[in-house]
Amino acid sequence: MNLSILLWLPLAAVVAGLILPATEARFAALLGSAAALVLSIVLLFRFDTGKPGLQFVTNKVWISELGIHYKLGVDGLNLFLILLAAILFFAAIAWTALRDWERPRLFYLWFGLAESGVLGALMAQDLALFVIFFDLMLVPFYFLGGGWGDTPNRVAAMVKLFIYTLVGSLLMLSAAVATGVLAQGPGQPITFDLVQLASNARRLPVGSQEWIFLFFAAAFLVKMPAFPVHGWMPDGYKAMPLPVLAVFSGVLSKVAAYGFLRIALPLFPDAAVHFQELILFIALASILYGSVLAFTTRDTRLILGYSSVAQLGFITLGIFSLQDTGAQGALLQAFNHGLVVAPAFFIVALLAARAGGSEDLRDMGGIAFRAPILAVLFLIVAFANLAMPGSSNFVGEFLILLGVFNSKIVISFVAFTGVVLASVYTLRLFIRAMHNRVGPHVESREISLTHGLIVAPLVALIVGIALYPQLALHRSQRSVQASIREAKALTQPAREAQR
Amino acid sequence: MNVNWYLIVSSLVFAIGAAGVLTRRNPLVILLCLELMLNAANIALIAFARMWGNAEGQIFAVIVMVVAACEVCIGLGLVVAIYRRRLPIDVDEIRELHG
Amino acid sequence: MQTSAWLILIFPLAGTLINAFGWRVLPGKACGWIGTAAIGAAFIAAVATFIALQDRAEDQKQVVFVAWDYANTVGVDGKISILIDPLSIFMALVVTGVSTLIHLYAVAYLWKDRGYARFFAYLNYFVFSMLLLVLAANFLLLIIGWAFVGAASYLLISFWYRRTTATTAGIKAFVINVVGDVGLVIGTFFIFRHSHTLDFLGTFDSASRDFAGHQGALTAGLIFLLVGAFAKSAQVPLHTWLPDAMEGPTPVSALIHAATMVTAGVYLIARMHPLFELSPAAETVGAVIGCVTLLIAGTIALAVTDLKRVIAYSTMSQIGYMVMGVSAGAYVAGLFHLMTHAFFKALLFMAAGSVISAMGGEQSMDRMSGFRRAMPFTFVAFIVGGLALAAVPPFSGFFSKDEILTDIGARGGLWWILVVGGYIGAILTAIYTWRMIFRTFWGDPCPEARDLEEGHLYHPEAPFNPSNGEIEDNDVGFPGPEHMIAERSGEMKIAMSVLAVLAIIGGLLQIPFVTDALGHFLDPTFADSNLDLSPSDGLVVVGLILGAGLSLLGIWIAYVVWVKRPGTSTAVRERLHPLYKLFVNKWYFDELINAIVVRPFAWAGRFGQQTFERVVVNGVFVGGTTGIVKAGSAAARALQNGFLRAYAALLVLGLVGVALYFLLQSS
Amino acid sequence: MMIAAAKGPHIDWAGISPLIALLGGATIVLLVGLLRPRVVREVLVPLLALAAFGAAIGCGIWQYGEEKNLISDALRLDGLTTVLSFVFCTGGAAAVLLSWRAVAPREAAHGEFYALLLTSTGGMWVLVAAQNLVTLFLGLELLSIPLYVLCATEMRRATSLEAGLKYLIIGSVGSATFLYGLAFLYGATGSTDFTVIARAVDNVSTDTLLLTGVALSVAGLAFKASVAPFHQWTPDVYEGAPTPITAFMAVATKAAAFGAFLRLFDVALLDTSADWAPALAVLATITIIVGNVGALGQSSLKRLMAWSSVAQAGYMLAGVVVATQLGVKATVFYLAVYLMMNLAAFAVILIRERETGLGDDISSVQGLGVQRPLLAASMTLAMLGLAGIPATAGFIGKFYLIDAAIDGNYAWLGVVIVIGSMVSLGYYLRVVAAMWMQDAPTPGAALAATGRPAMAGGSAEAEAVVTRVQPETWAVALIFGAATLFFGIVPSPLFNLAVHAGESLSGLF
Repeated sequence: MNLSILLWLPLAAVVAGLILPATEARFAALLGSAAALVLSIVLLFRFDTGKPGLQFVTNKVWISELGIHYKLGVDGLNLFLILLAAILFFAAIAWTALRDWERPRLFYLWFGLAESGVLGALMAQDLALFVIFFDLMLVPFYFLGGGWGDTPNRVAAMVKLFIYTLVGSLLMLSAAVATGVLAQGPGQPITFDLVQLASNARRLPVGSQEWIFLFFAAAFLVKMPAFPVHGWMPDGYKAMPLPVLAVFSGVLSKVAAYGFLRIALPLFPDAAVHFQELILFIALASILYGSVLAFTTRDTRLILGYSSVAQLGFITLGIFSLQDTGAQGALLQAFNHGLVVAPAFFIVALLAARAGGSEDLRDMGGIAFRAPILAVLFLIVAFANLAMPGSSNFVGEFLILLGVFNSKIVISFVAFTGVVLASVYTLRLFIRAMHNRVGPHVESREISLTHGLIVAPLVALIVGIALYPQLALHRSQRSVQASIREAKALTQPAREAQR
Repeated sequence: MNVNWYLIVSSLVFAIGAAGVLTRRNPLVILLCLELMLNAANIALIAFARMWGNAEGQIFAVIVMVVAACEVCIGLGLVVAIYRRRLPIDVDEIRELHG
Repeated sequence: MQTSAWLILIFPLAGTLINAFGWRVLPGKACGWIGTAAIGAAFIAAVATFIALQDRAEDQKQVVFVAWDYANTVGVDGKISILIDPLSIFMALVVTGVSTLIHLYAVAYLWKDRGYARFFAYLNYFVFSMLLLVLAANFLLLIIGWAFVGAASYLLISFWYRRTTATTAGIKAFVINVVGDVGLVIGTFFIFRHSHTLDFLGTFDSASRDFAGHQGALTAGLIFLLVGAFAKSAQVPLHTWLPDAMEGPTPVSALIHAATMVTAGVYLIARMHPLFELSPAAETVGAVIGCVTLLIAGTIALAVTDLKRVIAYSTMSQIGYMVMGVSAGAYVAGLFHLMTHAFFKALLFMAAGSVISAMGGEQSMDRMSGFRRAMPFTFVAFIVGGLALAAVPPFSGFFSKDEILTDIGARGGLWWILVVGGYIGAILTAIYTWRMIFRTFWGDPCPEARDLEEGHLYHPEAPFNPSNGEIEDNDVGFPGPEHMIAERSGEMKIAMSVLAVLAIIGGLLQIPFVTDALGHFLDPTFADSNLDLSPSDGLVVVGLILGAGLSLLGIWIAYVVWVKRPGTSTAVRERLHPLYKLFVNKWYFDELINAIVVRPFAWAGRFGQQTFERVVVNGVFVGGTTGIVKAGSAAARALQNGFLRAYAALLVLGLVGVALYFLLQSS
Repeated sequence: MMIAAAKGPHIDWAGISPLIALLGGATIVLLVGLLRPRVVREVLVPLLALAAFGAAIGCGIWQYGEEKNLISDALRLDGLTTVLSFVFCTGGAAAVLLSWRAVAPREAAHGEFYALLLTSTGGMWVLVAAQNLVTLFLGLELLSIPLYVLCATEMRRATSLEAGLKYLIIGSVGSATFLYGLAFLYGATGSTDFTVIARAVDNVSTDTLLLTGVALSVAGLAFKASVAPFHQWTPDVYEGAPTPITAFMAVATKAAAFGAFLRLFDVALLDTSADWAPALAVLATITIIVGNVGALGQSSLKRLMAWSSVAQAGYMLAGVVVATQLGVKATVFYLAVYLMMNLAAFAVILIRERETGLGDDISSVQGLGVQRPLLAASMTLAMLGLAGIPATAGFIGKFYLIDAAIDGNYAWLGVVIVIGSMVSLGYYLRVVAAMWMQDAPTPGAALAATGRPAMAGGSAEAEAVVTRVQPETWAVALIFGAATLFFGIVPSPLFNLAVHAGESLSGLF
């Protein structure tokens, strides 16, 4: 099947939606994202697990002078992330479609562009193309947050978010160009095709490999966000409309994690090994800091925000354990976390609606009694978020920590405290919102059918993947091993020495 | 013959012109100083032409004179226009555009 | 056999789902009966599996059934697979059996509570999780079941979630259990690192080879496993959640916090015995902690006055016996005590629940007295339970506890210290048990008791939270006028009488020199055990006599102190005040944990929130850079002052700069 | 023999046809402008000017691919000349369209106005075509002098005059320096012809005279290209000049200046690149930093664009620094892209100047997204393009420049470029935010809020606020906005031009 269709469908739909009357624009967006979802599910079934390397490759020369190819492809690394993106965007658009927005055509135009951008970043198999989509996907969120955001200082917040995250991305741009130029063999034309780069990258002198790697790492860590470069997160999260935030937090951070697996490790293995400890420490700090702040703050959004800082910390930890298990778990966890955090944000939206618009924990409480269904949905999401064994998140965390345990045992011990803290702040959120005495301005209502129809399927997905994570693991295994092979090979002798 | 003396002279003239531009506040005087700078270049050109014994420098010098004339005309025109707008004829007074 | 084995798991799950989805439509007590039926069915399935297992040859008695691949990738072999062997079946039988009765009890006890359906959904879910735990055939599934029971216990502890006390207790229990899970996971990692398989049998078979050179790793792994076991089984220092867990409805206390979940740790150690036997260090740790726990818990139980908490601490102490036993290698004895304890402790809790509902939710023994005539049935139940717990022959508790101690004694050497501790614990047990009984049932009746004698059941006009006395903010919580007591409800009566019978005759399975049914049945599981603890006949006899004597002595002391000479207790309390403080404040464990764990994290959180975010994350990183840029902007625009001559000057300066550079090049 | 000497050089009329078109056009326009009827002056004259630009472009297309020396090697017609002539002729044509309703031509009679525009463009042609010091200087002056006048054409507005005067004086200092530098070059090499100079320099490459000459000529050209620290005239002149002229200066002058840069340094002084490349690199860095920080917090859009043009000059200088064909290509490519983005932006600024009474203050575009979505869209594209956001031509251009920089072993310069873009987001996004995320101000309040009276575009006292649609301005805005997007997705046509220009400098590799 042709990936270009899946890639551009959402955008095409919303562009077509521009000619619709303003009130109908939402349906164009819905249609587009629904179609994308269907296609990605088809993709999942048409995917051939046995086959190594990329599948459904589209490869055209885009800018020959710069050696940039329009190359898309799917393998175990991005298969499920594509699915995740399609699911979350459909859910988020459906959610937004339930209420009216001012300037709806524009609103959904940005939404569609965002989906295409994210899908592009996930599918791109050309370094330059990846960079382009990686930067591009941020633009719509700037407009969505700034134009339709919640807080009065939203514009400032979004500018901060945009510049802060683009600082990383632009550094990555220069690093990407450098990769292409320096890996260019004598006499042969410049290329950014990831497959060829992976073979040429050996030409990179270790010195330049290191600064290039650091620039890429900066881009990814900022986008995640990781401690201490999460400065944009609190304001940005508060500013964005919740459904937008759901996809932003659910998908974009995963693209960053994916970038490590797709680009940083295969292309710059030496640097990756050289900076392994550094990144591991950053990840560790993110876990602890995120968790600790998540159980101190009272803003429900920020609880989820900091918890994702911690979760992304785990993912990074897994990737840079440079172990099959760790990376495998990280990839699974990326999928899981996306699947969990989106409904969590939807639920926060519902809670706020019931707590008189306030998103402060102190104004909530006691909703469960009159809203048992909402409570159950929330409970499942909460348990998944704290990675309770039996959830797919646990499998992810288990593999991640196993990987770290085998490569850097001490770090894994510290990381385990993050597991405990996760249970603390997640349950705190659940209890303070659902249980205890009824808050002052809370009026408990059951979740409405329409909202239920959006959240319930997501929760069902969480349960489903919890029952059979093998579905994802089985398909990603081969690609993950391939992506970290180089780096892992470099670490092996070191550990043999330790033994 | 040694060209250095000519160069010294020309550079002196150039410096004087530049100094004038920096110190004087009346646009007319500044224009005159600009003339000095251009003519300093002319001296250099002629000198080099002599040194190399070819005509290119001299041609260059002639053309420069023409150009210099044009510049000064424009300058004067502007000064007149400013004067007609009852604006001060003092480059330090004319600074609405800044920042 | 495969079907019946899976059915053990499927029935409770089905019960959960039916109750969960049918909560709105199911009429009356339907939820309760469905829940009970589900567990009953599971019990029958377990029995069927048991029979099927009995038909197999001795060496065929460890069977693994695989359902599907769970996480089978990059060298990790996570499968959904269950292990059927005597041990797991034994556990399954105990769990399902006791659970059925407790469900039956709850059908009446929780009647008219607002969360009736929810309660039974949770309760079935718990049983499912517990069965998952005991049937799991690999570490991954074990951990899952382990965490599921933790979650279920959290849900049931904070079942009356309008009570802040309940939710706090719930989160406390959950978090400590997560600590246990983490311990379990790390332990698994240590073991997996060398065994390269998550499967139990696979690990055990190759254990001696895998860990040949890695004694340290094995010990470390086992100690982490023990952390898991301690957290679940409320052993020191991870026990603090259990007393608070009494916030849950009484059937919950009976089922989860007495009969089943808390014994998971014992099961785990028994299950891992092939590994423990390779690491004496780990064995010792387990045994010592068990002994310490049984003593500490016993002392606290002497001091506290909350009826359910007394039983809770006694549970801790009894599990201490079991842990000590299985760690020391007395597997059969430990499991035997696990079973008998399940019977009589569940019985005690039910009886206590009956009393509490007679008190209208009040749990403090200070307010209770003289229920002897008011509640004859409950009284009898209590007596039976009490005798069994105090290990008075020929009640079940007597034989099981005795067997543990004599078996350990059989190992000789320093193990004797533990045996002594065990016997001291035995006296304490007898004393606090009967203190409880005397204070509740003897003496002249309290108002509630008198009400009951006059034939009507006391209940407070407004439902309130007994632990802090605050009035419920709505009708969630202890049911109002409709609440039940054993005297009046068939279901409760049946459940309790069955358990009472079991508590009396349960010991018959293992009577020294007479029967060894349990030991023989469990033999296939422990066949590979290298240490055979067969105490000499003399030792056994001495042990029996000593045990009986001590327990009777304890009861007599209790009688003297709380019935014959009232006031002695206060006198003693005055005499040994510091000791009393220590006991009544539960050896200050809560304060300790609070100081060394909770506070630092909370402080770090506040620091991050209030200082670090502002100063570093936003200050240095964001503010700093923007500050520099802004300064530059200010400078650039200051230069742009509009003075023509200044521009010219800068131009010339730049000119000079460039010229200088080039001239330096040239020279 | 005397006869032979007197015999004029052979003149390739086809070769210089674009120049003839421009200068001839200037003459015609000047004469036609003398006619009385209003329609002639206000319609015919601009049309003729357009025609002249069109003719120049046409001749360029006709001569496309030719590579030859003209008028005894004084000028060279090659890819660089042709392609850049397209750029500034397009700029000129756009300027004509933007001036259609402007005040400037009405105050300085139409004929003169457009004639000057054409003459200046002719000067640019000479400048980029020049391969002789004399013609180089001549071109520079022919470019500058009409611009001095054009800046001051709104004679009733003080700031316009001020801009003219400042530009004249600083500019003259610049050209005097430049001339002095040229004189030294001549002195060091003994010839004014680039090819001869090129041959001469390689054995005298550390000669003081030569290097002084290089230094001075660097300064002169840097001044025209508004490279820091020779940039200071830019903000003032851009703000003071009539907006159409500002647009013209921004795109055309820069193109011409960089054309001269490339020609002088990559042909004549190529062998001394080891000497001047580091210096230019440092200048580029300074320029990028100064330009970007200077633009932050500007409330006048034209001023903001001026500072940004300084920064952009820094980016483009990177292409000169590396002294490779790739560098030339990248620079030319960026110049073309830069043309589109700036014209789109200035067109929108101009429209708002006329529609709102707010002049070029940033508040004039507030709420544009609601009122004029299309205009806002093309302004947004321009801003994002200048910031180098993907899917705009600006991104490709920046990518190309970084590519060239790293390829020429100036990786750090590439990093400086991206750091500059980070800072630049600070002000470009401000404009975007104003358009889409803020509500249109009530005129009175806005006037009060923004200190200076509405003057930048049409002098307010002379002219009431124009509210009727301005098709030609809209056309400029939308066409170039669309082009920014289009060439961001299909850049190949521009690449062909750039490659054609780059390969014409055969000395490079």
